Amino acid sequence: MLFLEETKAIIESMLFVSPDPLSIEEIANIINIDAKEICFAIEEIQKEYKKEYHGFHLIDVAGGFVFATKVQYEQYIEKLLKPQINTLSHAALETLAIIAYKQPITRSEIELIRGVKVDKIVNTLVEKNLIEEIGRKEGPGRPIIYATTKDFLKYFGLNDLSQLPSMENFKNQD
Amino acid sequence: MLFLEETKAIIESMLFVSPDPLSIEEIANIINIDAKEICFAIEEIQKEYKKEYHGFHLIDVAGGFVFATKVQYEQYIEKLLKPQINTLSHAALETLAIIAYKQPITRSEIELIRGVKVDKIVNTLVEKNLIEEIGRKEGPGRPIIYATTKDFLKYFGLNDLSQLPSMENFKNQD
Amino acid sequence: MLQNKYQIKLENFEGPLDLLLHLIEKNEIDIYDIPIAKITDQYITYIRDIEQLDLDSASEFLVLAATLLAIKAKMLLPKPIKLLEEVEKDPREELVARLLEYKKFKEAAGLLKGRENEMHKVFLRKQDEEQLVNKFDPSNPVENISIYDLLQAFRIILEKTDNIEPVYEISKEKISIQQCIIIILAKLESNHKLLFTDLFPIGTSQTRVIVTFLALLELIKQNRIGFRQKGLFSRIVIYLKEDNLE
Repeated sequence: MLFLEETKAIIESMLFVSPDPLSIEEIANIINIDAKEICFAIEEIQKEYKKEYHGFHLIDVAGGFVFATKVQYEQYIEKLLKPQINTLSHAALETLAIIAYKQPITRSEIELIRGVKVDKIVNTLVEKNLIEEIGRKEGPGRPIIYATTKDFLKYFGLNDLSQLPSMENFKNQD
Repeated sequence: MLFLEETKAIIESMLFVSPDPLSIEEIANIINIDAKEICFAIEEIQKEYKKEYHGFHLIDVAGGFVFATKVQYEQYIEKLLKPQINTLSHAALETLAIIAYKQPITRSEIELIRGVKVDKIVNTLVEKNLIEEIGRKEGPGRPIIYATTKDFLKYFGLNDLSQLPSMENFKNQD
Repeated sequence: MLQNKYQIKLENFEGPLDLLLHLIEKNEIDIYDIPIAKITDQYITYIRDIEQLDLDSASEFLVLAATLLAIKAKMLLPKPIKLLEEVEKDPREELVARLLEYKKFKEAAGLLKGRENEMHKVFLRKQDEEQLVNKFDPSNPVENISIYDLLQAFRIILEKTDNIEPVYEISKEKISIQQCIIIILAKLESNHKLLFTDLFPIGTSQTRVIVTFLALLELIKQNRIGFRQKGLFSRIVIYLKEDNLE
């Protein structure tokens, strides 16, 4: 015979570790008490976590119950879990600019303009999904040619490459 | 400006999703409030979960805070998850103990104490992320030096290395 | 009791020191005053079934056996007449120190074992970090950068390029630097001035871009053209040097 406090704690510990929603049945199979009692305990737990000072609550989903964070704290969770994005270095920005305006372009062509090796930067830009390999150039060594991605347009709020500002636009912006 | 209730809820939501113990600093970086306020909120959360009707509580381990189930509900969780518990071998524990107390330490220094080769065990411990290479010792052969990791603290439920029982205690046990 | 002792397998010991400690405890011996002859005999009895072990660990057990035998021999030797102030060193001293050191860590291992058991009764939430992160839209890696920053970067790089010492590339494309110079000059003749950007419309082939660059550099070097820019970020105008004289 379990007291309500203990029943609640046991159910809570199970809900806490379970990666999937737990049904009343599954809980009953483990703690061997009446389904009605379990229902009551779960209602109590739900009530408790509805309180403002809790960051997560007990939701019923897919025929079971599962703890989930409250929607309003998503921004903090996002900040916590998302890998820190460093904004582009100056060198990376320059390289991206060259690719944007001169695409399609090979690595050695970029290097010719920038006057320095760009292997690492090009790899970083590919990883950040700002540029991508779109094929190989005919000719000796068949070098990879790069172009900007759809995400590049999305991030800069462009519909297509023709919307890239020309020098004229630039002046108007000032 | 956040109210205590909200601060608590935000911290709780982060603790709920974080796979690793969260330090005060990490939390402060995300919610941009005073560390003192965070400490207070965490104390409040700890107090709350100490209550009997909660199945898990907030423990401090490896320099941070993490939610963990209460020991007394182990039997139910075991039934639910049927976890495969792999314990460390005696040889691994001995080696770990030597590293924990003598760190930073080289492999041959461990071997001198244990009187046996430890290559395989050291590799296993590195794989399990309980110890790590932290550099090389100056001198002939420049041997690798090892130290315990944060996961080591987490695994044994320690907050920091100072919580290891002191060597003096062992002598008195004779 | 005695028979039980001999049933213990060598594999059950973590090493030679562990075995030795076991013998000392079994015999209830004072670790600071080990009866070496007795312990050595017992130790050697234990490692008789050494053939069952792999060579590595066997050799470790044998090394200690040799050490024990050496100590035993030393203790059997007649003691030399010693001077008054000379304190005789116990041949067991070093071994005892090693045993005590090892014993400490064996105990520490036991404590860790206890903590391990405790922690196995405690469960943390299993988080699939990757899955959690995937719930969010991919981060914008250029969050603080506007398209105009990009353009500015491009302009700067173009200007920087002007300062680079010309490297003459042998172009594989049909157009040569000389031809390009002619084209630029022709454009300047008819328009008097040109916008720098007009020379690089989007879609210009790479070789063409480079050749055009080199052509411009060549023209500057020959002092036949000049660049003019009213202010920071304003457009760059290319003009014929003759114009400048006006």
